[in-house]
Formats: sequence, structure tokens, C-alpha cells
Amino acid sequence: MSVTATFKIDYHQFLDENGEAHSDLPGGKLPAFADNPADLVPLYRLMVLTRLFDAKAIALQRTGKLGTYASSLGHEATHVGIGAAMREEDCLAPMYREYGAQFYRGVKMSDVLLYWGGDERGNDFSVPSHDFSWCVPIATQCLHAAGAAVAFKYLRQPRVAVTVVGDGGTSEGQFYEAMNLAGAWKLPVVFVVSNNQWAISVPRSAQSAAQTLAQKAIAAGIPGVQVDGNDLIAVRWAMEEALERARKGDGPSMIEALTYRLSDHTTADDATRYRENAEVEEARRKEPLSRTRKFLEAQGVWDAKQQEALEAECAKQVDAAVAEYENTPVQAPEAIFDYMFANMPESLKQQRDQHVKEMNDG
Amino acid sequence: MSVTATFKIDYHQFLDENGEAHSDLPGGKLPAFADNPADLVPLYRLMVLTRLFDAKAIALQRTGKLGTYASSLGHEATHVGIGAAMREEDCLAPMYREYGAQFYRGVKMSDVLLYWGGDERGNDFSVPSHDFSWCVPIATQCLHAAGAAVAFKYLRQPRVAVTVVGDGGTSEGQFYEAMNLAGAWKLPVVFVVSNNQWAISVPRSAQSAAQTLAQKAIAAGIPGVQVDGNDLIAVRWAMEEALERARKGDGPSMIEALTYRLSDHTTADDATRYRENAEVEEARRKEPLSRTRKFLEAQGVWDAKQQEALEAECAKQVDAAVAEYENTPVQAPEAIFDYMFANMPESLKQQRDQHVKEMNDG
Amino acid sequence: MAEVALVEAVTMALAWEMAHDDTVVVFGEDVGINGGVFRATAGLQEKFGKERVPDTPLAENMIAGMSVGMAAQGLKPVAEIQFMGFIYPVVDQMISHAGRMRTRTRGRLTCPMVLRAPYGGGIHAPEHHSESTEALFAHMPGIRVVIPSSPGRAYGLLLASIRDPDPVVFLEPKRIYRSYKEEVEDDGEELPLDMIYTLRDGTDITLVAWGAMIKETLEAGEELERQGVSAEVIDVATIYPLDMEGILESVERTGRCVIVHEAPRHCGVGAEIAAELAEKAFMHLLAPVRRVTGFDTVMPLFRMEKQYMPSTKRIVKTVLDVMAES
Amino acid sequence: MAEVALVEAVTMALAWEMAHDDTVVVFGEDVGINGGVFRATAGLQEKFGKERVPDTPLAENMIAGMSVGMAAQGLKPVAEIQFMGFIYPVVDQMISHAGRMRTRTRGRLTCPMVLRAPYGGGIHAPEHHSESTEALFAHMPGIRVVIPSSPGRAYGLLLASIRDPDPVVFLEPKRIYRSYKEEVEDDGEELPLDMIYTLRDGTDITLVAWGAMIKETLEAGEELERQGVSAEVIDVATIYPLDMEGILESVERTGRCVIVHEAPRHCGVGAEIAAELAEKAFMHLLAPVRRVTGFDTVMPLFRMEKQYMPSTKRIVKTVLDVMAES
Ligand SMILES: Cc1ncc(C[n+]2csc(CCOP(=O)(O)OP(=O)(O)O)c2C)c(N)n1
Ligand SMILES: Cc1ncc(C[n+]2csc(CCOP(=O)(O)OP(=O)(O)O)c2C)c(N)n1
Ligand SMILES: [Mg+2]
Ligand SMILES: [Mg+2]
Repeated sequence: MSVTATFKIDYHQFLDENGEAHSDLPGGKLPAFADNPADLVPLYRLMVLTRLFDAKAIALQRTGKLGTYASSLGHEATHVGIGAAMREEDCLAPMYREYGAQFYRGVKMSDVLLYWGGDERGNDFSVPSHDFSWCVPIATQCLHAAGAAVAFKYLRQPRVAVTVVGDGGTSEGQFYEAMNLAGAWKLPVVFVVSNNQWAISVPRSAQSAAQTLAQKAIAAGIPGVQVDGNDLIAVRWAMEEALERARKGDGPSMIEALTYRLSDHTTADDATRYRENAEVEEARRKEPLSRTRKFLEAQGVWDAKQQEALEAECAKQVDAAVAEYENTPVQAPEAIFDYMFANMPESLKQQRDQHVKEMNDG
Repeated sequence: MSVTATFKIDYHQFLDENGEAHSDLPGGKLPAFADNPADLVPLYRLMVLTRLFDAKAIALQRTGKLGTYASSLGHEATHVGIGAAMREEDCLAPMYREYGAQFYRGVKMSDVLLYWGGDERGNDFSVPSHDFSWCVPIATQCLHAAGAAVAFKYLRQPRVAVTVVGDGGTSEGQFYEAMNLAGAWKLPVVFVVSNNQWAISVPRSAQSAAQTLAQKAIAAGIPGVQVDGNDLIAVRWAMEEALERARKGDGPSMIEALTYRLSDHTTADDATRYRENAEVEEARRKEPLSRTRKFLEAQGVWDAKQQEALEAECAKQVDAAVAEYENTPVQAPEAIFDYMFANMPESLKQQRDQHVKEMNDG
Repeated sequence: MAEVALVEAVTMALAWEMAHDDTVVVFGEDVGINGGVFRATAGLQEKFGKERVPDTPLAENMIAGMSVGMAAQGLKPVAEIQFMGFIYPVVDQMISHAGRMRTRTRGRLTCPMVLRAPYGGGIHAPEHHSESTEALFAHMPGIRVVIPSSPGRAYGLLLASIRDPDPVVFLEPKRIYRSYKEEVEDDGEELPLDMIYTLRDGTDITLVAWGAMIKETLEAGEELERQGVSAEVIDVATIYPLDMEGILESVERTGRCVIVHEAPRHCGVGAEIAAELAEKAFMHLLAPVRRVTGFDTVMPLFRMEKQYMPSTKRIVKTVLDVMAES
Repeated sequence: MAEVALVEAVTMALAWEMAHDDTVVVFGEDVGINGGVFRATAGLQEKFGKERVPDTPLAENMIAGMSVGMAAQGLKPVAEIQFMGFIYPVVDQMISHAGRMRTRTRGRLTCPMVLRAPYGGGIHAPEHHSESTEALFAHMPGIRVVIPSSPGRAYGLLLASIRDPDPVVFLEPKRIYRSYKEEVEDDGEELPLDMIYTLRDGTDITLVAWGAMIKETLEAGEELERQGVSAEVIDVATIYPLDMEGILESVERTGRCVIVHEAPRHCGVGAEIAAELAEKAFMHLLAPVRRVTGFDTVMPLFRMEKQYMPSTKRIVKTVLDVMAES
């Protein structure tokens, strides 16, 4: 008997639940991007905006002005950390709740509302025009990211594809197939597992006997790491490491971000049916906004007055987005047909013309 | 930073390429089933039978008497090792070349010939009547084994499902999904990866960046081990460990058996197109039959005379199987329809009756 | 006798069969403590325990493949796919194995499994939550496709599907999951598969539909009555194998037929029915067979989904056109 | 001008387009040094390098999903699925993403990919190697399904498919991969998609077929000629979208139609064509539209596969029946 291979999974946290820097930091200090704490303020501001937007979207749904909506409550550090680490020319293949990352990249709040409001135009971001839109079929986006990375590598573009998948999504074969391809072909792609502990009503423990989800990277022979997903600095740091590695041509990696879904799965869900309030309360103590705020306050770059001003400003921005959404008229009947093909088949033209006629005839 | 999980993959070999017991054995000796080397003779006999059968099947194909055939040349230790470790009541979900395991369990040589001869009756084994038949769509059988294990567990039957998948097959999502389910539900199932280094023309190295295929078990949180797949004792030993674990209720495991496909992929393939003869020659030196024979001869339980007698006996058996195959008349036209449903739909009855009529009318 | 909605009739049938057949196991994503996202399995885990109503890891192909294995080894798996929009990963296991197991092994191994999924649009759901792709399954040899359109038929047809010794894809029209209740006796009585159900008698034209579209089709029948057209309405119920005898009997009487379905038109199940009529009712048809269907487009997001769904008005208009043509 | 077999025309078209468009990438299982199990990509890796003709890991769903990602980000992936029997894992990515990308994003992202696969029976192949399930793809909105039936059309239609800005499933009738050669100019000229090809003129009946069945259908045309029946033979070529104008024009002239395909009958593409005829050619049909198809069974293993495949004899007999009915 001999040992033919050994592996380990590291866990990284820079800021603890109270926003205090961890005593045991690599090199004894925070990553370079946090050298000047003021540089983190824009990220924090976006986290707050995302959360206020989220609350508003839920309110819209409750009053019948929006369809089913997937909240990002509690995921803000993971999402903004992803967005902040990426370059504009990189490409995001999200699942359906990474608004923080998407806002950072230029997606508009009104896009999000249009999408969940049942209008395809929500997917037609003007910026970032090359990013994939929301992806509902779980884990299918992982392969799009791998494919995008094939394109970047083939076209000699120094770009990286980033995809996000849930803890539940790590049980899908597509997730594994994408990582395996990425490993075999050394693709410039980063897989982020947003482990928020629940897949609707199914807890993380029921998805897999794997102690960590990061270790799923071992199956593909690629680096896997676990980070505190409520720690903005840890997420951004791990992302930057992974992006850098990919950009240098050293291939893919996977990051498991440990966070928690503080909300219901979507507005169509009622989480009290299947999980204990105590667990949620416990998780709430670890949520990302307050810890980031405490850190920034302790560093002297943030205070209560700024917070107040920020909240007022965010409310205005959100209201403006809602107004834009609500003032967007429904698409013309042709829109059902016109984007199916570049070269529309005759039979589809006939269906379109008949439909338009019927709509016009009332 | 902290280390949150560590893993290792062990490699096991008992008999080296020359059939000599490895110096560094666990407990300093061979497993109990090899205490009396004579007990291994029936296994060796089956390995020889399998190989002679294989040569005959290829010859039949070459002379137009059989369809495309997938050879098992070089895999005999892995296959017979699997078969020997299993109990009758266990359930095998094979891929398409594990004749050695299947013969051990009662599948007839004529069944194999019928199947590759294009006759469904080859799948209708009388023994083992509960085993799955050959499975052509790569890796789909892994889920059947997991499902069978769900049944055994649910029905409180002390049975274990065993499935075999190739090195190529480990790239399919289904393989991973099956292991993940098995881990999460602690199912009595054993996954054997028959790593014969090639998936048709694609070498193992192109399938995955994983250093070993055994480490794919880590993704599912289940034990994974690598063995010399040309070492009958190592395969049987690892299988017995895994079966015992499963039967005790301790859940699934995975075994990567390192072997080599000495033949073309199937009779429809020409491996000289894509691999070097030197590599094949090198692999041939490690092939399982001669090393098992050398071991048994060294132990004094086998000699050239026995070998000669065995070969004659095998030839007779193979000839009898071929005769049985060749004397099996084609099925009646109804057979295309009659097994589709227990309750045959009216429309299908009509199709059947018309077809039978047309066939009778000539 | 209880007044139940369609989704409750599903639950009732599952509970009956689990109580009477130990080999029935119900599983899927969120079917356990959550009772399914539509509550179709509500209370079952409580009643029958976690082992008989387990939540699975999130993987649809896995659900189908494990069902094949379970079914071949003595259980009767009744698996839920959360929405038809997520059913596509099962296609491989269903066509390659479920529908083949019996014929492949000459009857040695079989595959008595049921795959349940809510299907169809009209509930303002997000992308991928409104699919009607029953035709894909109807083209797979060896697999029954069953669609109930009332609480009573949901109960009776689901029982029959579970008891059937072969694989069944059982699609539940979620738009009418809770739209009305009716009395359904919880007596374990199944209803026959492979058979149409005639919901309305008529003499001028035969309207053929299934699932949630039965609602609009029956409404069209009422409206047509007012306009002096007597429409027979048939619920196909089993999409494969089709009860063409039943449909033909009606069309031969009425001489006209309009087929209604929500799925895209091209290669939908309506095409098969129309094709059969074109062949077998040729001498009896007084007018062209027309189809009122979804468009050959992706189902639009919900702001425009109503435009996509065949409406009572479109059905009535098409019928009047057909009447005018003969 | 070279004399080439159908499979060689495929290779020729791939090579042409790779030479003229840097964004075309060819990949799949065993397409590299092995040149594909049918040699359709023979020599391409040698000519264009490993990066442009890579072997993939063994996973079909992966092949489809990565193609979607590549196509959305500037490449033109031309992927091979080794046999149609192994194509089912791609269904999810094709229906959920490939066919939706353009409409989902209102044209912001698109999916110009081609998925090639050999299909059909009749070559004495093992289980799962003889499938004809084009109807599954024909029912998916947003995806073209193209099937050539001659070396020339293989060349021209494949070029058009690669150049088309939307996804195409390109199915190659492997039974006639090498059955004959014809002159095909390697000039990069594409042939139009979405259009039928009339292979034989006739006045009494229209025979509609595609893929390898064109062979038997043309043979039937010859035989019928001898028996005094003038049959027009149409190669549908693009299975979705159908050129119904073209088919209708012919059927309106002949008044009769028989459709031939190898796939199972129930919900096959023949049903769609017959249904359209039942609606739109109603006034012109002199006899019922009949279909000569595979059975609604699993394709039997090869000892009996000939019984399953529509034969020239069955086609002739059906045509004579139809002639007798009018
Ligand atoms: C393929 C597929 N199956 C099922 C669903 C229904 N569904 C939507 S979200 C979800 C749970 C996802 O959990 P996870 O991956 O952990 O992501 P999270 O929502 O927690 O962020 C399920 C089952 C789906 N969208 N896609
Ligand atoms: C799903 C699927 N894809 C492709 C094929 C075609 N095919 C048959 S065997 C094979 C290679 C399998 O390699 P491996 O898994 O290593 O098993 P081996 O044949 O080497 O034992 C391929 C690609 C198939 N049978 N099933
Ligand atoms: Mg989750
Ligand atoms: Mg192999």
C-alpha cells in the first residue's frame, strides 16, 4: 500500500463577525486592495444599495407589481466581492440572485425588475453587454462559463469567465462536467459556489456527504478553497487570486463562499415551513453588512451620518428604478416572434402576422 | 487561514508484474481469501476462459458471424475480481465488457454472443436474473446501481449494488450524480472505475486534470481507493472491503482499477490510428493472466499440464457456446412489439398485426 | 366524500397508494417537509416517514436514473420533477432506459415508475416555469404519457399510473391545480388509461384537448352552443398511447375536428391526432382539421404569456371558420 | 471537382469553412487524431491543429453547454455527437438555452452553433446506435434541424448551417455515408436552408422523405413508374422550419401524399406534415395522407432491424393502396 495523492482544503476569513480583522492573517495583514480602507467604501455602498433594492423588490411583489422574485438578502458580501474583483472585460454567468455582482458590473436595477416583472428586455443589459443573463435551470450556466472561457482562450483574449452556482446546484452533473472540462483544458474560468446552506427546503447536509463543497474541485483536479462568504475582503481576495491565476494561463479554480440565505427562497416560498427561526437568527448575527460597516467605522472611514445620507440616496435611486420599470410599456405583440431567429422562417412569419392581426382586431 | 479538510488516496497492489507478492503488504501477508492459493485457481480458470472466449468472439466478428464486439482483453483480473467478491444476491450494473464478472455470476457465453449478435435474448439471463444487462450509454448505469441500492436499503435486504464505469465515463455528470446520491443517502453500492487508460481514442490524461480517478470520490464524500487492476488479489480485496462496508450499512465507496485496454476499443475500431505500439507492448508486460499464472505456479497449485488441459477444456466450452448461438433461430416478427408493454396499446397491436401479416405474406 | 382541488387529488392518490402498497416510494426535490413547491406531497413525509418520502439532492437526471434502478429492483418509484422546464435532463434515462428495460431484457427486468411534473403556463411564473413539452415524451417508445384535467381524473389516473407495470410520465396542469374543487371519493378506484374521456356531447364538431386547455375548450363549447354550434369535447387524458378509436368515433359522427393545445404547434401532439384523422377519417371529414396551439416560439415571459396561450376566443373563432368551410 | 461520398462531403465542408472563418472550431469525442468514429473529421486536426479540433472529455451535455457558451462569446462551435443514441443529454442545453439565447436577450447574445450527429439504422450497429429522433429537436423553438440526403446537399447545407446565425442540429444519415459518391465542387457554395429539394417530378402522388429513406423512396418512385404511377419525390432537407409551401405546391398538384420516415410513427415529423396537409390541402386531397414509418417500438437489435426500417416494398404497397382509394 502506498499513498498516491493527498489534498487539503483551506478556509479563509479576514474579517470576523464583528468586523474585526482576524488575528492570523497571511503575511499578518489585509490584502493590498484593503490597504486604504476608504477604497472599500464604494463596495459597502453597493452592498447597502443592493439590500435596499431587495427590500423594495419584495414589497413590489407583495403588492402585485412584480412576479416571483429571488432575494439576495444576506449574500451581499459574496456578490459584491465577486463583482469588485472582476474586470469589465471578464464575463459573468450568474444564477438568479447575484444582483450585487451585477450592479457592480453595470446591470441596472430596472433590468432586474423588468426580468422578474416578466419582460425579456430585463435581459438586454446595455452594460455589461457580453455577460450572460440570469440562468434559472440550475447549474446549466457553469457550462456556459466554461464555453466562454474556451472562446477567450482560443481568441487569445486576457479575459476570465466567472460563474456562480448554489450549494444545491453542486449536485447537478453539469456543475461537475464544467469543472472537469475546465481542468482538462486549463480554461480561464472561476467557479463560485454560493453556499447559502439551503436549496429551497433542502439543507446543505442533505445535498452531499462531502464535508466541504470546495473539495468537489478535487474531482476535477483544480484548486478549491473555502472562504467566509459574508466577509467582503475574503471573497474579493479569493476571487482576485483565482482571476489572476486564470488570466496568467494557470487555469480554473473553485471558491466555496459560506453564506446564508436570510430570506425565503423566493417570494413564492415560505421558509418557516422547513427551518428553525433560531438558525436564521444565528445566521443573522453573521450577516455581511453590519460587519463591513463596523470595520469601516473602526477604520474611521464611515460614520452614522454618512450611513444616513447613503440610505436616503439609495432610496432615491431605487425609487427612480422602480419608476423606470413601472413606466415601461408592454412589448408589441411582434416581440414574441421577432427575436426567435435572425432569418425568420416563413411559418413563423405567418403565425406572427396572424397574431398581430388578432391583437389589433381586439 | 486554516485547513478545513484533508484527504488522501491510497494505492494497493499485492502481486507485482511478475506475480510475486509485494514486499510491503498490510499485515505482512495476502488477504484471507488467498490463504489457500488453490482457492484462486477457479478464478484463474475463469480468466483464461474469458480470454479465449474473447478471441473467439473477435474471430466471429471478423468472419461476419457477429456484430461489433467490445473486447475484454487485458481486463480479466479486474472483471473476475469483481465477480468473485460479490455474492449471488448482490446486483451488477455493468457497462459493456465485463464478461469475466458476468461469467462468474452465471451469465452464459451464448448470452454475450446473442447480444452482440443483435438479439435481445442475450439480455435475458436466466442467472443472475436480477442483474442489469449491458449498458451502452456511458455512465447511465451508475444511477441504476444507486437506484438498486435505494431499493435494497429500503427493503432491508443485505444486498449491495455494484457498477462499473470506464475512465472516459468518469467525465459524465451521471457518474458524479450517482456517487453524490450514494454518499448523501449512505447507499450500499460500490462504484468501480475500470481505468483502462483509453476512451476509444482519447487517453486518460485528456479526460481530466485529476491526478487519480479515485479522488473523484472525494467530491461525493465517499471513500475512494486506487488498485492495480491487473492484480486479481488487489481487485478482489478492495471489492470485498467495499462490499463489506456497504453490507454493514456504512455506505458506498469507489475503486479505481488501473488496467489497460490491450485490444481495439471494439471490433469497429483501429487503435493503431491513435496510439503507439510501444505503449501497448509496455502494457502487455503487465497483463493479468501471466502474472496470476506465475503466482499460482510458484505456489505449487498450477502447472503447464493443467494449463494445457484448461485451454482444451475452454476451447470446447467456447465452441459449445458458439454452436448454441449459431443455432438460435431469429425471433418471430411479433417479438419487436410484444415486450414493449405489459398492457399493449391498441395502436401497437395494429402495427404488430399488420407487420406480422406482411412478413407472412413475404 | 371530500371536495378536493386537482392538486389535493394528487396528494390523496399518493397517500392511498402508499398506504396500500409498501413498495411505493415518493421522492424528489423539496417533496418532504416542504410538501413540494405546489404542496402536491403535503403531509406525506409526516405520515409515511422520511425514508418513504425523501428529498433528493438537486439533480433531475439523477432522479430519473435512480427511479429506473429502483423500479428494476422491486420498488415503485413515484418521483416528482419540480417543473416541466427542468425535466429535460431526464430525457436520456427515460428514452435510453425506462422505455426500453422490458423489451431490452425480453421482460426479465421492468420499469414500473411514475415521473410526475407540473406543466403549462398561465400562472405568471418566471422563465422556464411554464413549459408544455409533452410531445417529447409522447415520441418515446415504451412510455405512457398521462395528463389529467380534473380532480377526479387526477385521482383515478394517477392510481392507474402507479399501478401500471410500465413507466408513466404524469403531467399535472398546474394552472388548474386549485382553480376549482369537486367531490372525489378516496376509495382507491383507478380510472382506465389509454382512453379518452368525453366531457361534452355534440354533433357538429369534435374539440380535442387535454390538461388545462380543457377549461377554455369547454368554455368554447358553451359559447358555441349559444351561437348554434353543437361541439363535442374530448379530454384525451392519455397522450400516448392515443385512444384513436375514441377520437375517430366522434369525428366520424361530427365530420369536423379542432385540436387545442398549449404546446408549440410544430410537431406537437396535435399533429399526430390530425395526421391520424387525415388518414383514417378522410372519408368522413367535412372540413379541414385545424389546430389551436401555442406558437412556435419560446413561451414569452409572463407579461405577454396570455397572448401565447390559446384563448377561448381563438378556439371559438377557429371553430366558426371550420363550420364556414363546410 | 471531386467525387465524394456523403461523409467526405461533410469533411470537405468543415475544412472549407475552417479555412475561411477563424472562429469555426470543431470538437467532440474522438474527432481529433481518430478523425471521428465515422471519419467525418478525418485530417482536420492535422490540418488545423489541436486547438481548433480538440477531443473533448466524454460528456454530451457538456459538449452542448460549452457550445452555447462559446457561441455566445464569439466563436462558431461545430460539435459532433458520436451517435444520435447519445444525444439525449444535450436536450436540456438545447431547449433551455441554445434555442432561447437570442429571444431571451432580445438579440443581445446569440447562439450560432452546429451540433452534428450521425443518425438512423440499417448498419448492423449495436444497441443505441440506430436512433432517429429528429422529432424531439423539431419540437424545440429556435432551433433548425437539417438533414442532407446526398453528398452535394451535405456539403451545401452544412456550410449554410455553420454560417446561419442561429443554432442548427445537423443530422447525417449514416447508412448512406459511403453508399455512393457524386461530384461536389469544393467552392464554398452553400445551399439554402428552410427549403425542400424536389428529386423526382411526378403527377400522381407526392412522396415526402428525408435522410437515408430518400434511397428507398426514390427506388419506390422507379418501381411505381414501372407500374404506371408517376411519383414526385421531395427531400424535406430542413425538418424545422418546414417548407410547407413547397410541399403544398406539389400535393395540390398531385392530390395525394405519402410520407416516409424511419423514426417511430407516433409524433414523428411525418405527423406534422400530414397535419398541415389535412388543414391546408384539404380541398385538393384525392386520398388519405398515409405515413410509412418505423414502428412505435424501440428499434430492435440488428438481427431484426430490417423488419423495422421502411422498405421500398412497403412504400410501393402504401402508394398503390392510396392510388386505389381515390
Ligand atoms: C434544473 C433545475 N431544477 C430545479 C429548479 C427549481 N429550483 C429553483 S431554485 C432551487 C434551489 C437551488 O438551490 P441552490 O443551488 O442552493 O441555490 P440558492 O437558491 O440557494 O441560491 C430549485 C430546486 C431549477 N430552477 N432548475
Ligand atoms: C453517452 C455515450 N456517449 C458516447 C458513447 C460512444 N462510446 C462508446 S464507448 C466510448 C468510450 C468509453 O470509454 P471508457 O469509459 O473509458 O470505457 P472503455 O470503453 O475504455 O472501457 C464512447 C465514447 C456512448 N456509448 N455513450
Ligand atoms: Mg443554496
Ligand atoms: Mg477506458
